[in-house]
Amino acid sequence: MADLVWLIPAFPLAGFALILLFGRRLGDPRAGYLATAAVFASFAVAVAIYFDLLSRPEDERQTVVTLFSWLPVGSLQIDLAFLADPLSILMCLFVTGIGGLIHLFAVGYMHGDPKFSKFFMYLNLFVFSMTLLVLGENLLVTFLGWEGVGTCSYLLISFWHTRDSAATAGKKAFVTNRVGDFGVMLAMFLAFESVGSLSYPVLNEAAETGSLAASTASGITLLLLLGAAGKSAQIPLYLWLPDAMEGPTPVSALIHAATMVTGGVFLLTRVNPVIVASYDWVPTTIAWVGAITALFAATIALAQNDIKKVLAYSTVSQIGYMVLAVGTGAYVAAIFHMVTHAAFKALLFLGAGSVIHGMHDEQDMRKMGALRAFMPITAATFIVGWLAIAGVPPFSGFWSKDEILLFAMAESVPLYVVGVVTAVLTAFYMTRQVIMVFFGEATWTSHANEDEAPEVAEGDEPVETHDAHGEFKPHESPPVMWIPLVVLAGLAAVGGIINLPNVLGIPSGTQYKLEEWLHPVVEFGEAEITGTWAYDNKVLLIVIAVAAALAGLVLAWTVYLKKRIQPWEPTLFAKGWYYDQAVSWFMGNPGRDGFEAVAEFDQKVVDGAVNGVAVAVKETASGTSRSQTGYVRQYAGIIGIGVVLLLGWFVVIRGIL
Amino acid sequence: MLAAEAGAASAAFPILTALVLVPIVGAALVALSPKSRPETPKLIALISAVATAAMSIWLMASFETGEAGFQFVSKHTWIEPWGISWHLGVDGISLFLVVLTGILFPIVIAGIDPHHDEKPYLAWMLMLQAGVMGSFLSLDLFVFFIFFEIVLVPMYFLIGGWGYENRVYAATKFFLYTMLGSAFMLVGLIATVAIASDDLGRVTFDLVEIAEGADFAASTGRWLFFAFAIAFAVKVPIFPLHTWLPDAHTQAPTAGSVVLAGVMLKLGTYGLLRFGLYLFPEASYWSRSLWLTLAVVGIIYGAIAATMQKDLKRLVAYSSVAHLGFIVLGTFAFTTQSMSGGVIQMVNHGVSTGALFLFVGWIYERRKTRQIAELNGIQKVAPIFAAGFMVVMLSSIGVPGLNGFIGEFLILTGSFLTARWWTVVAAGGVILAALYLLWAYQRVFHGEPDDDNKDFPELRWKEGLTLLPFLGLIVFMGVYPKPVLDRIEPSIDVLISHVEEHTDYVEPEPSIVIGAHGEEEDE
Amino acid sequence: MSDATFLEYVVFFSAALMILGGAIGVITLKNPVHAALGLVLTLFGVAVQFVAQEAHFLAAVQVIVYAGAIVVLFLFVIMLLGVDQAMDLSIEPIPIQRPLAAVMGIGLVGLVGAAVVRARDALVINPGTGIDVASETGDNDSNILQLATNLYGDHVLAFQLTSVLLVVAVAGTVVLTRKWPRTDEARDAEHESSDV
Amino acid sequence: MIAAIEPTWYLLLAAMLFGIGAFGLLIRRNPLVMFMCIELMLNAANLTFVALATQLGDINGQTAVFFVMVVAAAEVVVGLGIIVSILRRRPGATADDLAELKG
Repeated sequence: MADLVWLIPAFPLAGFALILLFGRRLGDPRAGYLATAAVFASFAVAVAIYFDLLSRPEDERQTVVTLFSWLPVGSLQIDLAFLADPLSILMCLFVTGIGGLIHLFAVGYMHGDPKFSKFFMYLNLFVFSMTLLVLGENLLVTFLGWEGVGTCSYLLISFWHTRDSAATAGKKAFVTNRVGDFGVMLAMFLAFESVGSLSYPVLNEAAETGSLAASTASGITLLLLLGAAGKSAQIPLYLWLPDAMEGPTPVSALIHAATMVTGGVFLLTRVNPVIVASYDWVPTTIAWVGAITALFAATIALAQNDIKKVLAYSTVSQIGYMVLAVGTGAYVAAIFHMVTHAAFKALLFLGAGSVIHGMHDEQDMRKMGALRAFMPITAATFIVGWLAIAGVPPFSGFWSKDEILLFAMAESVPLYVVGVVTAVLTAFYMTRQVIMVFFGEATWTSHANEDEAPEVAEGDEPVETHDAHGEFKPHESPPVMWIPLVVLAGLAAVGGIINLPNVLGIPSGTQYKLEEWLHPVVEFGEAEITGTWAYDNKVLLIVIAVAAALAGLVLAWTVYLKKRIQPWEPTLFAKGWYYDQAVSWFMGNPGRDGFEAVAEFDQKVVDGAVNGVAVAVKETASGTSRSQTGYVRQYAGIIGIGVVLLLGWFVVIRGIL
Repeated sequence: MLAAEAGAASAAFPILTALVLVPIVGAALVALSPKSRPETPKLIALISAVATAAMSIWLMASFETGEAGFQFVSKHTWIEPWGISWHLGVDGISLFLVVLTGILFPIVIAGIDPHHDEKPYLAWMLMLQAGVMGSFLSLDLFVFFIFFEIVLVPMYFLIGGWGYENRVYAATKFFLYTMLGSAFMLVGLIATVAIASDDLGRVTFDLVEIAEGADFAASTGRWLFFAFAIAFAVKVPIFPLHTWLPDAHTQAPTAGSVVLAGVMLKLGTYGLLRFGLYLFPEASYWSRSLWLTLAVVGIIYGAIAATMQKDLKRLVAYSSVAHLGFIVLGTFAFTTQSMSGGVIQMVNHGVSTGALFLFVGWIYERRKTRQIAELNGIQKVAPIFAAGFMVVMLSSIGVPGLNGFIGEFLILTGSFLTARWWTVVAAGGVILAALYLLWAYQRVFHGEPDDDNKDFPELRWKEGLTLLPFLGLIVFMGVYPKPVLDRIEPSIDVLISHVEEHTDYVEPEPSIVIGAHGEEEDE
Repeated sequence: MSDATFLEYVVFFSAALMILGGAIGVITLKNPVHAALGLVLTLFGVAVQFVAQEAHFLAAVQVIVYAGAIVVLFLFVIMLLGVDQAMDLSIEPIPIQRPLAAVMGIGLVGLVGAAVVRARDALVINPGTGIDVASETGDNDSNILQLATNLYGDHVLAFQLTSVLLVVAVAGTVVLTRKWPRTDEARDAEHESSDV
Repeated sequence: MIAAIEPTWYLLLAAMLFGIGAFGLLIRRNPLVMFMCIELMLNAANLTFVALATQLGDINGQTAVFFVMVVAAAEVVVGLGIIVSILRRRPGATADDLAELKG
């Protein structure tokens, strides 16, 4: 069955091709259902392969399926090959599973959009690329998917390209990602130079057997970290993700929350033996990049008023957790959090989409409030997502976050402190969002007249023709939209069971458990930290985590619902520490001036030299031609002088004659 | 004209000679066709171009894969006392350039109509094809030089006669600049033959004989190499000799730009391989740092300059400077990957940049402007047009799965082995490529169309058909480049061992660990 | 000093005086008619020198063709064009033309003179077959006969070519000076060019 | 004792005549007079030819003079023709006025 792994990307590709050819004929909503079906078909294949692998002994759960030789030049032999192993199949499961749900949601959300079928064409292309990314047997196939998702992300962010902000955001996402890709490419070159192959099994084996020098391993890891920072929106390259919210909301859910942005974490996990083989400070660097990003983004999320921006910064922050986990060697925890995060963040985004849909494209949370009465299903599912991300047990987010904090503690106390503070902040800002949107007073009535322009980023384009003259009233979304919400809410609620901590008395040998499942790929589980203080005090850490979550929750409750404390939302946070502005300013002013200077240099100096030569020749010519006075007598005189000089030479100087 | 048949390797049908002669005959027939029948020139031109294309495809099909040497060799003594012969041959390096030349011309002849004077236009186009073909096929220095120079003339008239507002300036600049380079080459060529005749014992212009038989003293070889290299550097063009290119590209008619980018610039990079590395391995290896540096500067510099262009066509022209920098980088990195990548990049650049010029030409036809500032929102009114442009643009950016990536990746991977830090900088050019193209795309295609652009016509059927081969190649070469690489690689390997023979260079091999458990393999 | 020698001196110097005086007249006289007359004087002087060297035929041709035909042609042209008015020789529009001319003239004469004087002793006397002169052969036509033999013998082809040259020159002159019936266009073009 | 007239004297006379002609050519602006100066120079050459022919005893020198005269005649004819056609269009023109070919 695992030999059929190529079917996983094949279905979305077929969907893409079909919609490309017949999209217009299929139209709205059939194209959407076709795309959804393609993704669910992939999901079915992934499930089948999952059980196939499960049925095998642990050390045989790895199949390489080679389609054809892609780049064979000399010693560089790269195949277009897929690697079906526990990690990639797990990734496929949630990419296609959650992706399918988001597709379904989008059928409702995008209903009425003039480019409906094109949207689903891009979505399918995206899923195709994403499955390539996770299934790749070597770095280059992953890179193919990596760039593919980047391209689709670009296409989808700027889907409503007539809006300048959307077009700019798309471009920004692509270019920023390219900076990361630069790192990935160099990592590939380095890998090829040192091991002569880009294949993961070869590379990892080289790292495990120690034939990969620590310096090379460090180089590869750090370069991949740069790539991961680009794709997974970490400092310093996270800039594009908040802007990416210009895309339609299902895109934000699919690409910019659940799947693509976890690509960096996936890649680092994929080459975890290389990370282990590098110098000791390299994983620490990774951990700190993640930790700082997590905290940094959480502070920004505190002061955002756009419903999607909050979720965007929250995503950056949560991926920071995952990177932190990778850095501390908690690969299982990273993947675990990736899965739970995919569920609850997709849920939150789709919930936000549902709200935006119901609010007729209003995204400013200050113009919402008390919506739970109008959209009960959305509200209920959103609350589940909120509890999950806030880290309230027994919702899924709690378990995965707890595990990350455990490893952070085992690594170093400062990392743990940053993690806990971030957890508090997470609970705080998510509660703030839930209150502003679903509880409190309804502030939207005063904005019933849609004659004013929202001051925050403009909302999604009108997707449905509401009664223009009708009363403004939020409404619940159609079933095609809330069914995915409900399914995702279920996952977000109980997702934690895939990897409950050992402390709860569940036997650790269960083969269904994530840690055991990933064991062939990631051999660095909890055993690594056995004996540390953190390991021995797991329960205490759990209590602290719960306390942190509740603290944030209660605090926000007091501030925003009870209004006992004045909200503290410094502009510094709202503006994202001015980092974006600083970078934009730099690119816009000195950067642009520098570029202009180069273009100018080309025109004036390089081409100037060329034209200068031409002008010099012309000037010399016209200068010397001025000696041609046209006076025949003068010419004759000059000839005569010449004759005299010649004669003088012969007669006087040479003395001939 | 031609004396006795020579060489057992020559095929029964002199296909290479035919590839050169058919366009020449076509050009002559077009020029002689009567005025009273205005449709005949096009018909003749098409027949000639399609015949050439068919022959070049047949050539590719019957090319012996895995064979490194020259194939389909046709060698006839021409001017005996000087050892000049009509010596044509094709190997993995030139094969795909020949094929590209073969198929590019019928497409542009059929797809793009000149605005006036069709007859001379077609005659010049065919003449151009003959010149380019001859340059790629010649294995005789004298014959090569003749074709290399012949190419200039039709291009000069195409730019000067069918170009845009500043065409005469551009055409003159193009001609004089390239001629200047060629003057160096002519001197170098004669000197090479004269000096080589000492080693060989007789005067000959035969490339293979000189390259295999002559052993130039180091300083002599370097001087000669630079004489050749300057001509090619202008043609490529390598920074800082590139400024004729934006002018020529911008002012040339669409078909001229397509051909210029598609095959003509490759005369330079091809020349560097064939008449630089092959003839003067020692000198080219010795001067590699210079070329690598210029190549990298060209990549970054071209990209930056492209970013700031206000004219869409100039932007694409500067992107050519950057892309050709990659080819030069690959060539002078002296590894199998980088040089194969360089050759395949020549083809890929021809396809993607050629297609970009097609689009710019169509935009100009519709809007009578190439200024980015005057274009906007085209994607809304012409989505298919925009989608086509998008695919071509992504190929040019180097998105994996499309052809542009293959060449760039191979070049960079290979050159990382021998020229690590140059490669690191060059890889930065990949970021810039995304920047300038996406920014231009955003300004031209995104946004709401204003009044001038809201009636922008959608892609027409004829244009779509013209575009189709390009798109097909873009995808095919990106997904399955193996057949192409398999044919290129043997010739590259031979070239590298030729360099290794004449220098102390040894191609680095990555330390392979496949199947070698835990053992450091540092051979 | 014999009489013959004395007479030779008289002839030489008086003829030289004629030549140089006429030449100076040509270049100094403002009126071209006077200059032409100076030219006639010079040409006669040269003819006298020819006679003094026993080149009788050439002397005759000199008088007939040069002094007769060519100078008359000059005078005809002067009269025809009516350019016989005096010209102001005190102005010189081209800077340093006169010093240049002076340097050239003096340099030329000086250097050639110096060369001639220095080469005087090196002159080879009579290495040729000799020139037939009437006083020695007794035949009055001997010079003419010898010249004719040489001309129509060794140089017959060149002689033929001179006739071609003359025909061409005549035809060319006719073409040059003939008044063509002019079209309006040509007249316009001419106006423009003369305006420039 | 006064020596016989030497060929050198004729040569010196010819040189002077040539110098005067050349000088005149440079200072006179009237094309007709310039032409006359050329004739002076030609005559200087003829004088030299004849002197040296006598000196060397070679009749070829006199033949050369004959040819010079023919060519001079032809030259005068054509030259005067040109002058006539120029002066007909631009009456009173001097050599300096005919400077259309200046750079």
